[in-house]
Amino acid sequence: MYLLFILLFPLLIGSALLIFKPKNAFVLSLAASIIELAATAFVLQQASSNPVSFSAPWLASEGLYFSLYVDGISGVLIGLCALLVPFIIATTANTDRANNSQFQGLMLAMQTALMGAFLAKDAFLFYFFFEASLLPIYFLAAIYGGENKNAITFKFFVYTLFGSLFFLIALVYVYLLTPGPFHSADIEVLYQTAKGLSADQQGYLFAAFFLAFAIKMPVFPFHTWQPDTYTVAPAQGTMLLSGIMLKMGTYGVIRFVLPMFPLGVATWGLTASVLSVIGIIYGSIIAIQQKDAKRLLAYSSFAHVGLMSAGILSGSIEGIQGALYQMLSHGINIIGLFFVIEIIERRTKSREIAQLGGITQFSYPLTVTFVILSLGSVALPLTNGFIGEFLLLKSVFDQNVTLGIIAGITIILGAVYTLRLIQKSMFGNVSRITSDFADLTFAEKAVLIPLSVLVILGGVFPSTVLGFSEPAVQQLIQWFK
Amino acid sequence: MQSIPEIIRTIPLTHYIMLSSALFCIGIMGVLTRRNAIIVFMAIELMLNAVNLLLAAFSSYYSDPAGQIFVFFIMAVAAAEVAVGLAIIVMIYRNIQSIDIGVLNKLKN
Amino acid sequence: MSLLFLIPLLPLLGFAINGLAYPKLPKQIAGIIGTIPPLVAFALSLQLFLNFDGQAQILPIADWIKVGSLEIPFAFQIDQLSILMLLVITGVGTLIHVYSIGYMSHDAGFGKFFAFLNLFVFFMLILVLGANFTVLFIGWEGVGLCSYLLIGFWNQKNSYGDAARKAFIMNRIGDLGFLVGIFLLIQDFGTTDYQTIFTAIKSGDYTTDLSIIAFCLFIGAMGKSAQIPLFTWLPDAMAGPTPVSALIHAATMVTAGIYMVIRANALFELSPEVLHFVGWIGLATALLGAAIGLFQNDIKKVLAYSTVSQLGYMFMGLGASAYTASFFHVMTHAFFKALLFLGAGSVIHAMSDEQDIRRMGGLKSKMPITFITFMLGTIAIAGIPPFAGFFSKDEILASLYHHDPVMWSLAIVGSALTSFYMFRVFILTFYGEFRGTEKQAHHLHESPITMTLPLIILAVFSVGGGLINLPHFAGGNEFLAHWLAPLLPEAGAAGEVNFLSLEGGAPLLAAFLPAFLAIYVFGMQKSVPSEDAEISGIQKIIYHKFYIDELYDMLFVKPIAFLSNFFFQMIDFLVIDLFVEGLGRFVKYASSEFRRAQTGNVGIYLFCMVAAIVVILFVSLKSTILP
Amino acid sequence: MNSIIALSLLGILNLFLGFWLSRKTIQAATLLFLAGSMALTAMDWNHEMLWYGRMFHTTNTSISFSLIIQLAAFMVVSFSKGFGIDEEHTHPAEYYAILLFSVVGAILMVSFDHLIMFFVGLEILSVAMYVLTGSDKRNLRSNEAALKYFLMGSFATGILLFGITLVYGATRSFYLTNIAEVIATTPQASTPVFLSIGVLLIIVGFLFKISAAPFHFWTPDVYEGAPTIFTMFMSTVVKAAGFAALYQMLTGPFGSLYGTWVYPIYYISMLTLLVGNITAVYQQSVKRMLAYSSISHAGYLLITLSSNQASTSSTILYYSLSYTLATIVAFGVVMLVAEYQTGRTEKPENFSSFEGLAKQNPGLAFCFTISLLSLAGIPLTAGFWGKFFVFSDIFNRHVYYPVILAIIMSAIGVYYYFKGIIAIYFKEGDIERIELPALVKFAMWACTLGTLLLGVYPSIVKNLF
Repeated sequence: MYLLFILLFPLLIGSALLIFKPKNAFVLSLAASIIELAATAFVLQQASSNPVSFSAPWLASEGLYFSLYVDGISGVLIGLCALLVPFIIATTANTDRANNSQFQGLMLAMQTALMGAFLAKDAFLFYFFFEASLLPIYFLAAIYGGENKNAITFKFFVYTLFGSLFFLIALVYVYLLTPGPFHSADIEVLYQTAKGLSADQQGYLFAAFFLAFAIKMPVFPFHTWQPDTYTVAPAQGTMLLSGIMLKMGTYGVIRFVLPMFPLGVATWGLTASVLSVIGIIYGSIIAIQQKDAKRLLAYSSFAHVGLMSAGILSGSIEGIQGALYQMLSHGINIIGLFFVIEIIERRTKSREIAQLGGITQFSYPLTVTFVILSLGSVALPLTNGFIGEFLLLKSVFDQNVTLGIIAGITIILGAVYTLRLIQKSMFGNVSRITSDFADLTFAEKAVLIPLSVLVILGGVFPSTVLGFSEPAVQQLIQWFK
Repeated sequence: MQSIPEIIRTIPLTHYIMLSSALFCIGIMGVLTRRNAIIVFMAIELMLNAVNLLLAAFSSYYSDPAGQIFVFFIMAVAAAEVAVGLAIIVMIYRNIQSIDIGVLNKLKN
Repeated sequence: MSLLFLIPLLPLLGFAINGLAYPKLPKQIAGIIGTIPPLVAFALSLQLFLNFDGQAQILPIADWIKVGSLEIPFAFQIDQLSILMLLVITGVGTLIHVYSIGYMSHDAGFGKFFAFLNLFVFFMLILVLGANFTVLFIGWEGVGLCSYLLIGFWNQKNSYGDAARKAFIMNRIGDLGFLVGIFLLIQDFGTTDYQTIFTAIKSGDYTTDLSIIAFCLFIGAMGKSAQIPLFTWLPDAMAGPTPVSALIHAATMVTAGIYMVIRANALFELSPEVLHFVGWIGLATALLGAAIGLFQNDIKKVLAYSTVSQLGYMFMGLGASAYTASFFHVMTHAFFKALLFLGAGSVIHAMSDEQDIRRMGGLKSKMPITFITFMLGTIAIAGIPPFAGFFSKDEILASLYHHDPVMWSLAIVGSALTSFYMFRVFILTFYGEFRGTEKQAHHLHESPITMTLPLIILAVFSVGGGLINLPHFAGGNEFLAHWLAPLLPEAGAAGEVNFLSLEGGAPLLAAFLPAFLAIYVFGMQKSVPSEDAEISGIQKIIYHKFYIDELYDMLFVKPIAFLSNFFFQMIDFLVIDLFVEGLGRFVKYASSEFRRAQTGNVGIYLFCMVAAIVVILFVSLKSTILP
Repeated sequence: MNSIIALSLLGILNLFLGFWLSRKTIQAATLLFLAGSMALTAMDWNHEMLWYGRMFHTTNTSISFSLIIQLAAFMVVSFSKGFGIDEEHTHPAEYYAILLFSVVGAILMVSFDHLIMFFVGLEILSVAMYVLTGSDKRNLRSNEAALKYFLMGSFATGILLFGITLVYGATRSFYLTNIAEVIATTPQASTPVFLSIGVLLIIVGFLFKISAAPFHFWTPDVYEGAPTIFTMFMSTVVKAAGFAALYQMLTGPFGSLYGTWVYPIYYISMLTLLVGNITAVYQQSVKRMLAYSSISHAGYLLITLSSNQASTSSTILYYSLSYTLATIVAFGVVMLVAEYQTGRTEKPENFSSFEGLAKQNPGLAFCFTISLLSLAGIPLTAGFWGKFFVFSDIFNRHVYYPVILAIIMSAIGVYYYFKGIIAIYFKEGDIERIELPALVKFAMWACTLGTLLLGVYPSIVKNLF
């Protein structure tokens, strides 16, 4: 029942905002998201002892059930989603979007879609939300986006939809193999059924599933929608995309691909991880020379997610645990970083790295938080990024030494582009447009400082999260080991 | 088979089928070749008549009235079609003083 | 013992307070808050040292990473090695904090500076206290971060920022090697705890080739301790304030590599070829550093290169598995190099930020304390007995003599160079007549007590540091050797040194002759190094550090930049995206072709229908109609 | 089944009412009649029985089809404003009457058990459609559409009839049940060749009605030329009826000839998907785009038809319902916007004339968006489940190529449907507020909410069968 609440509550408020268009949309949505966070925390606290679940007939004639559940794995992600959305909403404070009820409503609707995808126990329910989440984000990006938004956001929509359609048919295929007369799309049943498939069947299915998730994450070479979309979308849209939405891809791989198609992974897994690793290096190298700060972050996110998917595909417990932890960390870090860029853009009307400089002389807090978040994203020990990358790199390394070392280059290249960004924006000489840079407002501090604190806490006390997800991951691994 | 009249029985069923098929094809050819709406329409009527003939033949061979009843239905419906069709053609003639179907290609991609 | 956790915690607190209250806190308070923690930490370490019972102890603080079978706890290890490091770090650290109060007094970022210094001390302590390689790695990267922050401390200047990034990235390159080493360790031993691993190694139950692990770890050491090829960051690191150069880039951080190798000596002992490699890398670095140092005119640059070469010596010692000797040198070097840097700092302070020795001269009268202390430091580093440097360096040389004569002889050359350029700097700075501007001239003054006091203390240590491990022939009892013995393999300690033999004599000559030469050339002849423009020939190449930076720029920086643009503009847009867009375009094109069928002519429509009917009938009936 | 009698009488009544009552009242009356007949139809629910000398056969399937048809008619009537260019010269009562009659035809088509009745129903529907298509007398496009539709329609009828005749010749009966058992009992060898010819010809006739490629050519032209309100009617009622009848034919009497008819249907379905979707991409006129979209949807339905599963009937039902709801809204919005834009722009039905609709008419824009999303088959809308059922049906036959094609095609579909969404939301335009009559508003929101409801909770309909 709680699950139903945390699933539908944001949508409820969101649609209320969309319909009645109240004046003080900001307060309402922020309050809603915080209530959501509290409720989620409560659910997680329950789930820490044993999985919480909810089930109701949905399309019983087809064996589809509206079944949700929270175990260690989905728990981490709903936690992430519930944790980030309040921050993302808070970033709109004192902007013209703050009381734009349409904007806020869409964001809350988006939260429901994301929550749904992570909560779903029925594969079609997952698909349902997986797709549905495209709509709010599409409208967010296409209404409030930057120049040339129509073409770019549209490409994003069609591209991701196209990928997920293959996921759909592959899913239908497995679903129809489940014991009749009413088939079932319950994840465990699917695991059971898919195990029985022959190697090359699993190969095809793996390809179809992975394609969808690879486009979502994105993995090289399916990424070309991503930098454009991240750049053109409004800051909050970008945060939703990079902070939470791309995790649906990685989550999908953990939840479906690994346990369903062990043989498929055995045959194609290495290819996929090679692609992912190529993505790491490729993205990092491109990021080094980027002129637009937002685009730079987009490519860095592309690189990070590549490491996640490579780690997951290694199928080891370190890989999956590391990926889960990295999803959390990456979400926190990336929205913080995007917000920093957004703040700079608000004040200077520019994201051109070359035009910035010397900001630290005007805003010490901004510099500090920015540096901390960046350190998190370059995986310095005692920041949250390190835990994830350490485990991920280890898993990739254990799977294949060469891959592991190549993937490890990310810690060098990551430092290169991140430090460049810091240096050119925060340090150096004051430029024309930064010459009257205003210090952080309270609202901005209220977002950045907690995030920075989370970066450190995440690096010092990982065991809370890792311990929470450990049993579920162990169980998951039983499916394909 | 007693009930089938002598005169019909002298001609085997296949002949009827051949004949009406021929008629039907002539109708189709007419539809395809002619450009005058009226003629095309007549060709279509020819097709219908081919059908009628065949039905009549079958029904008398099988001594089953249903076929001939069907014929009446077809005639009635054809009459209705004629009414509507002619109306449409007249309407068009009023508007463009022509009933050449080749002229009518305002609607296209 | 229970107070142990305070040792790293206090600097962390200092960092937190100073960092959070940075712009507001007045300088005096900030200075005190910054200096107390290392001082107290030093006291605690001292107490630790005094009542240490010889038994290594592990103190688990908390669980850290715990996944599946992999467990990496936060744990500290107290043993002879870490205690000595604690003393050096907190001791020298305290002095440098005190010094900084004076040195940075005019700087706007005073509080921030102390915050960073404290943070550095914190990470350095973590590095030496850690009970497993992963915790060591925390400190390892943490000190890298601090050196980045402090090199780029005056962040308005872009060149400083570049130097800082260079340092961090080069360290990162080493760190990747180190990380790989850790992964290999985990693969083989399932843990990164020192004791588990070393006992396993000693008892010989391991599967992989240890030398690979050792090599990977050593790559990390190369980056951290500025060995060839990852040494170019250290000279640039002089962009940071002088105290930083003294603390981080001379006394402590750069010696982390040596610490790590000594810590893992069990591992290295079993991979002799790696040890060999270490030795030669050390030798090459020592010579290169010394050679470049010969012609540098920036007082800090000279010291930087001398640091590089001294580190080289330490690695040479390790290569000869003379761990005690190397560690001995680590300690003495900490003293005299810190002293020299601080002295240089004091000079620079007086010269109002002039660093070029060609603009100095005749300072000995103006700033006597600095002069004397600097002189002592110079003598110490030159390896002139009975100063600290002599004993430590001599031990290394002695062990090299037994290990590999070729190395030994080259090392002698190196130490000769060292002694030459150190005296060159010393003479040019303090003797002769003043070569600076008028303005500098009457601004000249001795530094405040906060700066001179540390100089004096360090000077004392530079002189008497040799006592720590005084060899028997000098009436000592080799305290250090005995102290460290439990951790180290039974190494053939250098026997009695006969000063009349080649082994004993050559080092002395190498120390004295160049010194006299330098005094003659720069003291008597009063010759002054020529301006940059006039430098030519081989000297020019050396002066420009053998153009190694330019080489790296050409080999790595430029290609990557090119690759970046190439990927971005070519691959992304012209290859991948074009394909994606191409699909869309193709559909549009197909559509514009398809729609032609819709001519609007009924006749054609009907014809298509009929044709279709014929096809359908034919296809589906050909089996029945045609036999 | 009494509803056919009721509707016929009411239609005639409608004609007389036209002498006295105003359009609005007649409209209200018509809606009332339709509601009543729906009630009558619903009364037979779960009473499977034969009517009027075994000529009709009502099953739950047929009933729900006729309900869908009447629902569509109901919505169309409530969308109807003036007919043709001007109110006073046109006689609304006639149009409403014709609508009612054609509904009768459609109902005959979905519940016949005797080929004569089928033929009669088909012709009632078609002839009525010819009239309505040409109802905008002074508009050349309407005329042309009417003539094209009429010529090709009656041509198709001829072919259909020939097919029926041949089948009759082979089986000696017009009763589906008898035909079925004759075909089932006689061995393959002794069945005359012309039986399968007949079957194929009948199918061709149907394929024409449901505008499957290559018999689709009339569709875009007629849809575009006809007054939008009747296009709406055609694309919903005629399609639903056509599919219901085709399904009844193929699975009933010709069930045992599966091998004969499956391949044509199978290939034609793919061809239809291809032609419909690809050609739609090019279209500039929304109305024409919707015409092609209706072609492509025929393709999806044919796929499931060719799979011939137990669940096929319910799939077709669900699909027709979702398609009907969405299409009605889409055409309705097109109608309203075009009406508003006539005189303002020279091409009132083009995408360009929809630009900026959302600014002043959020409601309209929302409904339009939902309907387009449903047509595109995006989750949250009924269309998604329609596609889902189609896929699972065909998968059950372990046939994959059409699915792959369908997937790619529905991605393309997203492309052209979103042209509309982009136009109304993200393009600059100046459309003031469009005032909607209460009935229109009601119909529009009813359909939209229906679409959403079916999209979120499909079982309410799917579980009926």
